[in-house]
Amino acid sequence: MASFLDSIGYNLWVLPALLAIPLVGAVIVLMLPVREPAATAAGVETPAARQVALWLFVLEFVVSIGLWWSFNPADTGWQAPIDIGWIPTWGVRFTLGVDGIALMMVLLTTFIMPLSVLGSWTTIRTKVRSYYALLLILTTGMLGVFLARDLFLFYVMWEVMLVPMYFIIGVWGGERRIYASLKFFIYTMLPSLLMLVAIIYLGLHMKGADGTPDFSYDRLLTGAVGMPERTALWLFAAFFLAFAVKVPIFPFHTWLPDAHVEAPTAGSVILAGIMLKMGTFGFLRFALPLFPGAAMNPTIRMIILILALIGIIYGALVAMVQPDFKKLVAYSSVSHLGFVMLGIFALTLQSVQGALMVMINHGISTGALFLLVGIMYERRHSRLIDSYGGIARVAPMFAAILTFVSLSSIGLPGTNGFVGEFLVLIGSFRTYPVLTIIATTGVIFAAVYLLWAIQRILFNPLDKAENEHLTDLNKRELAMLVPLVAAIIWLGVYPAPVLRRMEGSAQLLVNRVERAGSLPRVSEAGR
Amino acid sequence: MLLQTAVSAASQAHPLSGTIAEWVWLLPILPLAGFVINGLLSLAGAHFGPTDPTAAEHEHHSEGAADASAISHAGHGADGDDQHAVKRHRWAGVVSVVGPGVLILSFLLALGIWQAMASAQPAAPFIQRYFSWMPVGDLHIDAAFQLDQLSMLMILVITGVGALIHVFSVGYMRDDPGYPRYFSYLNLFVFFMLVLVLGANYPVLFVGWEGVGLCSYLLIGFWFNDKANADAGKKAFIVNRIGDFGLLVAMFMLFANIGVLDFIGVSAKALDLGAGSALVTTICLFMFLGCTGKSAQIPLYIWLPDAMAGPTPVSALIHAATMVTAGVYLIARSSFLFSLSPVASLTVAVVGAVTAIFAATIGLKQWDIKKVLAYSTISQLGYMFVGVGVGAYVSGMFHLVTHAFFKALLFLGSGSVIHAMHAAYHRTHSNEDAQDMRNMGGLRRYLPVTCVLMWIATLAISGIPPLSGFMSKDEILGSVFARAQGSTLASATWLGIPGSTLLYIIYAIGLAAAFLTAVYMTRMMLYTFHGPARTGTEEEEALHEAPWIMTGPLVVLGILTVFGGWLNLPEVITGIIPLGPRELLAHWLDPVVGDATTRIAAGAAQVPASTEQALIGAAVVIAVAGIVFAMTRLKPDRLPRKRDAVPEHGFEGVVAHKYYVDEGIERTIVEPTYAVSRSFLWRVIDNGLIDGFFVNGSAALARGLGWVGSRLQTGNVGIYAWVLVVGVLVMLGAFTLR
Amino acid sequence: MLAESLALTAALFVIGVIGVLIHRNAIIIFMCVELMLTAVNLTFVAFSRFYGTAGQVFVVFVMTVSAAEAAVGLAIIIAIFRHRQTIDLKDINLLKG
Amino acid sequence: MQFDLTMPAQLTSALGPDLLLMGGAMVLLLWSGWRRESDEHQRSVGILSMVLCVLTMVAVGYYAYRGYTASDGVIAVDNFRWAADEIFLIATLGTIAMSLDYNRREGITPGESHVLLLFSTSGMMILAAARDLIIVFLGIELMSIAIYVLVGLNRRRERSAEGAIKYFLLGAFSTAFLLYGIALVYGATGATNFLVIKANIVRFNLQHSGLLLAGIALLLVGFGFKIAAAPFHMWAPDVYEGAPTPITAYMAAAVKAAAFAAFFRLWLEAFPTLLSTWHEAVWWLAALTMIVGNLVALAQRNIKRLLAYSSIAHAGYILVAMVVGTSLGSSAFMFYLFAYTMATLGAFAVIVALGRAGEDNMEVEEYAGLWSVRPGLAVAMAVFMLALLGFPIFGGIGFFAKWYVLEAALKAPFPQTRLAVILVVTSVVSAGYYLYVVMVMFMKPRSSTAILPERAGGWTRAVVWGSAAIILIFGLFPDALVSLTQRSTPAMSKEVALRSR
Repeated sequence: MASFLDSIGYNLWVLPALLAIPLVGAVIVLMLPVREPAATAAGVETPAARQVALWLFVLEFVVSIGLWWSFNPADTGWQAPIDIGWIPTWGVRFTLGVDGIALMMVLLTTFIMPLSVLGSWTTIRTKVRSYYALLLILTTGMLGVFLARDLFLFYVMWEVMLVPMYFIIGVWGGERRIYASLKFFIYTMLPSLLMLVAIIYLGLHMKGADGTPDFSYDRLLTGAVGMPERTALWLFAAFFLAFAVKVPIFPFHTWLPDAHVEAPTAGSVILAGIMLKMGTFGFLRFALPLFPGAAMNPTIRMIILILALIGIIYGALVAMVQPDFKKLVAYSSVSHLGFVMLGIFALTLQSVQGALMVMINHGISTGALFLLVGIMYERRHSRLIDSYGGIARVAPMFAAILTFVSLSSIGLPGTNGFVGEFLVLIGSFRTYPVLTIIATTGVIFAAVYLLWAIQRILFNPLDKAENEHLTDLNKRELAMLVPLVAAIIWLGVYPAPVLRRMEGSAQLLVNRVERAGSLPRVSEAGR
Repeated sequence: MLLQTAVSAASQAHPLSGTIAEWVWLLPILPLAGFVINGLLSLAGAHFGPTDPTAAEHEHHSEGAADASAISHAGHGADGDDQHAVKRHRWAGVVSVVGPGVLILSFLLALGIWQAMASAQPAAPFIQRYFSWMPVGDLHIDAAFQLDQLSMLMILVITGVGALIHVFSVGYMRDDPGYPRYFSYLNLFVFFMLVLVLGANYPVLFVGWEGVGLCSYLLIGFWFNDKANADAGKKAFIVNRIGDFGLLVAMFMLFANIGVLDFIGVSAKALDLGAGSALVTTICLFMFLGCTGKSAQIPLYIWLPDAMAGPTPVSALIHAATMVTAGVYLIARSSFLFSLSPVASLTVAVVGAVTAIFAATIGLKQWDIKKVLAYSTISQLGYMFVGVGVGAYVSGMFHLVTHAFFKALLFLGSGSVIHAMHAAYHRTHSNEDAQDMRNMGGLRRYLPVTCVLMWIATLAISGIPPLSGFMSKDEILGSVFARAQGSTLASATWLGIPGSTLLYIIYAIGLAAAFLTAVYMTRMMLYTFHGPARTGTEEEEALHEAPWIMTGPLVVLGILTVFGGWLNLPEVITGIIPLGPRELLAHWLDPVVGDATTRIAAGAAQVPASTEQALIGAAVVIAVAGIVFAMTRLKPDRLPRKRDAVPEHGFEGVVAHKYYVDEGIERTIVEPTYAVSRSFLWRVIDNGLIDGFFVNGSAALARGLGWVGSRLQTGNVGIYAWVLVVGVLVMLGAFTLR
Repeated sequence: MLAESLALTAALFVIGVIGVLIHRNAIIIFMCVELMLTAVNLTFVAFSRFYGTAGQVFVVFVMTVSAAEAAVGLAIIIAIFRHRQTIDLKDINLLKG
Repeated sequence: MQFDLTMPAQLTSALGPDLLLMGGAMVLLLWSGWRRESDEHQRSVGILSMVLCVLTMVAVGYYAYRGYTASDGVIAVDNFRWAADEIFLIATLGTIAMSLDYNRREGITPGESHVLLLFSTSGMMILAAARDLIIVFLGIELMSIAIYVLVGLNRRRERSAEGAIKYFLLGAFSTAFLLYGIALVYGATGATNFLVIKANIVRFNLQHSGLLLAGIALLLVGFGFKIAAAPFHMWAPDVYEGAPTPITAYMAAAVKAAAFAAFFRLWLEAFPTLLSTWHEAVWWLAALTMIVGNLVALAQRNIKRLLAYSSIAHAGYILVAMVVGTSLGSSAFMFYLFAYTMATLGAFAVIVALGRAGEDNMEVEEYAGLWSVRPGLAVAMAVFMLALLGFPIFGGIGFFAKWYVLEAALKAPFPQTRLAVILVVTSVVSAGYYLYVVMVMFMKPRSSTAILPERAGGWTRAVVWGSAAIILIFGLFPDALVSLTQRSTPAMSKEVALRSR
């Protein structure tokens, strides 16, 4: 496989191609001739748009999957790098590259996207072309964030994601979509702009001899370490806020339930599956390596860890009492991402690798949960848990998959969820044993809220007449869920290939942050 | 890396390599395949055509009988409805072959492997490494199986008893619409149970550990359309999760301190933790928390009685014979750790003893036949923990095995009773409780085989020689007494109490519990099979013995119950009566737990044979006394039927309500947690403070300020000019007055 | 001498400002603005005693421009009068908020 | 070539493009005065005016291309001037193009309206060139008097007249302050030429002269009024709302730009040595303007008023570039001006396109569901809103403009971090109303009674799509523009950067 990829020069074009395919695709989708909903069999406006979009996303996935083989785990540097000038007068370059961390995030993205198209298949009936075009553009933005090696480019991509999602929530969302979309936009924009100030500050700090700022990640990596502690602290704070909102870390999470609940199914899937990972990815890629001194400052580290811990338990407890299943899943994200934050800031190889696994797993499991909620909603137009009950009897396949996915979300061993949480916890225990023990109680709460919810949905008496004739999953729905189920099993049983690919980058990160983070603390070395 | 090569090198030189033991991986794969096939059949059957198209119309579900309905399904298993003319599942034939078939194959394979092992007599475990599961830096977790004498014993119990129960289920679940689903869960359970006992490291064990919990959850809630059943399943899972939390933390501590998690590695490095150190004690206690969850010990026993909501064969397999004994297995497996910590070991023994007597008292006042057996199981598990707690790992395991026999027999027997009762009530459309002993009575006339076999099991569990229960229970009590005489435990102190004193107390508790066991078991038998029939005359006609496919396994289990004791005949008995070779099991398990047992028993004086004989005599006397006590004091013929019964008062009422433990937990933990989460965390903190005050508050503030600003814009030029002049003055002031 | 003239012009200017602030009639306000411009012109003249002709040139420009301004201004005032039949600024407040 | 400004012929040459525009405008005025008023007439004058604008742009481009310079004198010959001129001319072109359609709809027939725009623009060009307070005054008045008339152009609308009188009275009032400020500066330094003023301040050590400082304060008031900086902004929303929409666009884009250009040059060329004196005042002016503009805009429901407050807010952002007083600030200023002008023009062109006779359909809510009926305009408007919001890619150049200003603020010898933070925080507030417009267009259903706006005229659409294209294309490849603006700084500002602490 690797030699075949070499022979087609895969590494030379793959990354720009990944960014370009969706953009070109968006144009294609927009140019499709409109067909009125009434004129189509499915009652969907311009049904060709969804087909084209699906195949484009499949193409995108096929193109990206080559990275799995072409990626060399032993090489901790950038792979498949691209470096083109963009705005030379500002010292901005269009530089891309993957490392082990980005690799998995990219594959997660390209994996989730076609499924989210399937998830929107029949629910999106109006403005279909625009919808899929926005999904495609969003993909470019998300991949751009993962691939960017230039802080300017990163920031641009970071913001680019916001607009399509704003429209997806606002136009195709639920009842309170307008409130939710605006909240989502402004909530994330404020800290992002503060991060922008920090990025400019950093770039100027690194300016070359001719005064041109330099936003190259690699240069900043070495250059940012030597900056005064106070400055680094402020810059870290700006980055922290931007990422913390995206993650979201308690108490910056309140946009999330609204956005998730109001978004159409695909929107929730992408939000939870991919966009939340932007925050934690940001910590791994930028906040920690650029400001190790600030991030590893014992007080700050402890504050963040405690926030993560609060997130784990608070998210679970609040999820437990939600009457709305989608909101429950949304709050469960707060809990899961708390594990990621714990893993990242505990900063051992195991915990960081675990955090990465949780990121992937959460994308898959929570993505699947949102798809399942979408399926429920499509049939009954209700997300309230109390509207259901006993439907396992009429929809056994749905029940089987929902149960299975919930179990993976709970972290049942043998599913992906366990691998991630186990690694996070076992790694974090090395540095923060007490906190880890408290965090471990999170696995109990996860079982409580999810099992209670699925009991009230799937089990108990089938006592609502509306539910007696619910139809089970159809072929399209199976087609979008089965890959997720397969991924859940695969990552749960044999995650080693994934872990191996990420290990180099994770190790590099840990070493870098530990080394650099220990520099300002020389005085404390005696203890 | 080093470790991996070492392991693979070891496995190559292992005496079992090249034998049938190489096929050990097939043991769990067979049931897994069964699970996949049955599961797909279950979904396929459901998807491509309802089993009973009229099901929805046929409901005449009685809301008032919510309690009874849990039971009313058990017999004919109508998936939540009291429906008639249930056709068998369209794939039932295939499932009946695949479901028990894979188990029988597994059992045969297990026998083959046992044969190989018995002849090879390996001193070291046989390890098969399949792939690297979670390799992260210095953390190496392999997907690997470890075959040694301990896991072999468990495999035989699991596949053997498991196969019998599968066969029994074919009859018991015959008409259930969820037939394939039932067998898929049951197969999956066996898969996970085998993973549990075969895992070569703690994480793989944990896979099985939580996996069996999952299956238990699924099977307890098998008739999920009843809220009580679904609740019970959920409760079991969550309570088990609390225990799993402990096991997880134990693993974290092991890895953080010695950097390995596989059994060989840990046992090699266990001494690095420091014998008797606080660290090793903490690890053991966390691990024991896991065991209390899985094996239903105080404080996490509360799920097991509720778990009786599942089909009765499930109770036999999972909640009596195999899964609940996993905690005992874990401690035996981790004997290299527990033997280092006398405090932890004593804790295990104390918790076991207290659980044994506590559950036995509750068992005295239960009316539901399965609940009696459930508390009996908890109580017997307590005995096993006493055994492994005092470092008598072999005795603990021995009791595990014999208990698997007689308790499975009891449960299946009760299944046979319920089956008959239910068929009877079904015929008369009665909503009476088919599991309540007050509705039974005199059943020996209709179920003679079941009655006899259950009496055998009752005598066994009560400790009547020479039945298996007598042998194993007596060994445990004997070991406690021996350890009290002198051992590392006896010389340790536990919460300020000298170890030997404590052990004598435990011994006394054990005897008392044995007495109670005899009482409540005899009570159960009397009320069920003897005295007048309280079923009702119409129903009596329908009462009949179960088909051979159900009685067959009962007979096999009966034989095992009688002769199970031969596995490990104590010297004190063989010394008197030459029944057969002595202490087979002890020799068998010696490579695994021998060192640990020796470590704990260090300094123990040989108990004189006369003392031992006296002890045995005392135990037998107590058992007989219990039976006699029950026989004389209980009056089956005066017992009112359930619907005529008056609730118990005073202490009896407290016991009948299981000391109100469930209610207490509900009030003090569950409800406050929900209340705080809902009204404080969600409403106040999330919606009120963070979202309301900070987020929307700041938005409202901005809008409010904007509104004020736009009000100032009155449209009157005069005002604009004034503002401008004020601006001028400020500006002038700023520039000139500095 | 300079100080006195500056004081005088400043006073004139302030009178103009106050006039603008307290009156509501558009014409009167405009006249007050003219008064301010005159004050400025005087200032220029006063300074140009010291610095030469530049100030006086300025005065010429200011006068020209204010004449043009007056022409436009009066036309605008007439236009508003046609609509409202008043030039009281208090009443001219359709545009606000 | 270097013009010697002491020689009248060369001074005339140095004013070449300005004179071309003025002369052409006069010819057009005469021509249009000779003809009967009619819509066709109005259109032909408009088209000729546009041709004249293009010619002037070419001339400006030629001057810039040749790299002419000049000796110190009353006017400057530098790239700053040329760049500013081009921005004014683009804005004028766009305004005239919109007016062609707007005037037809509103029944405004005099062709002189276009000519007045040209006069106003020539005033702006003079402002951009001015290096003498007298020229500044002349430029401002030339520009303003024409605007007073243009605001009241729609004689039939009462609001138009009201806007005109408010603008006129307050404008005259503020001019008096400006003029008094000029007088005081003249009195303190004895000069009206920027460079001489600067030299004299140093020579006579006037840093603490009360007269001079008072003069600067009053100048600040005068310019603050023209650029609509808080608290001198109160006229702006009323006048913007009252004025005919194309004129509003013109005021928001060109007038503001011209005032800024003169402001910038005066401050950087005449008072750089007083940076520490005026810095704080301008700082507060910038902060207050950003805060007031953005907050009050949140309360607006009329699209023109909303954009008026938005333009106030943008004046605040531009002031940030000014506060830092460096050449980077100057090029950021120019870049921002360009981006802002394009977005504003485009937004107002959409408003013109969607308007109905009698300045109707100006409530944001009336745009509800616009996406369903006029998807192109809705998308274009979204682009302009996001550009004004400063959003990358979708808002194209708007993001780079903000980036540039932030970079200038942070790169200053005295990094303006706090101001940068105020800028971004108020930007977030601005999302509240820009997205409100977007939300109404895209997310609210079209009311069943809503009247479908008629198809916009070709000229207006050209402005819409031209602005959108420029915003988006430069939004992807801003480098050419960046390097252009980097060269477009006032000649003296490099020195300023060095001196400012």
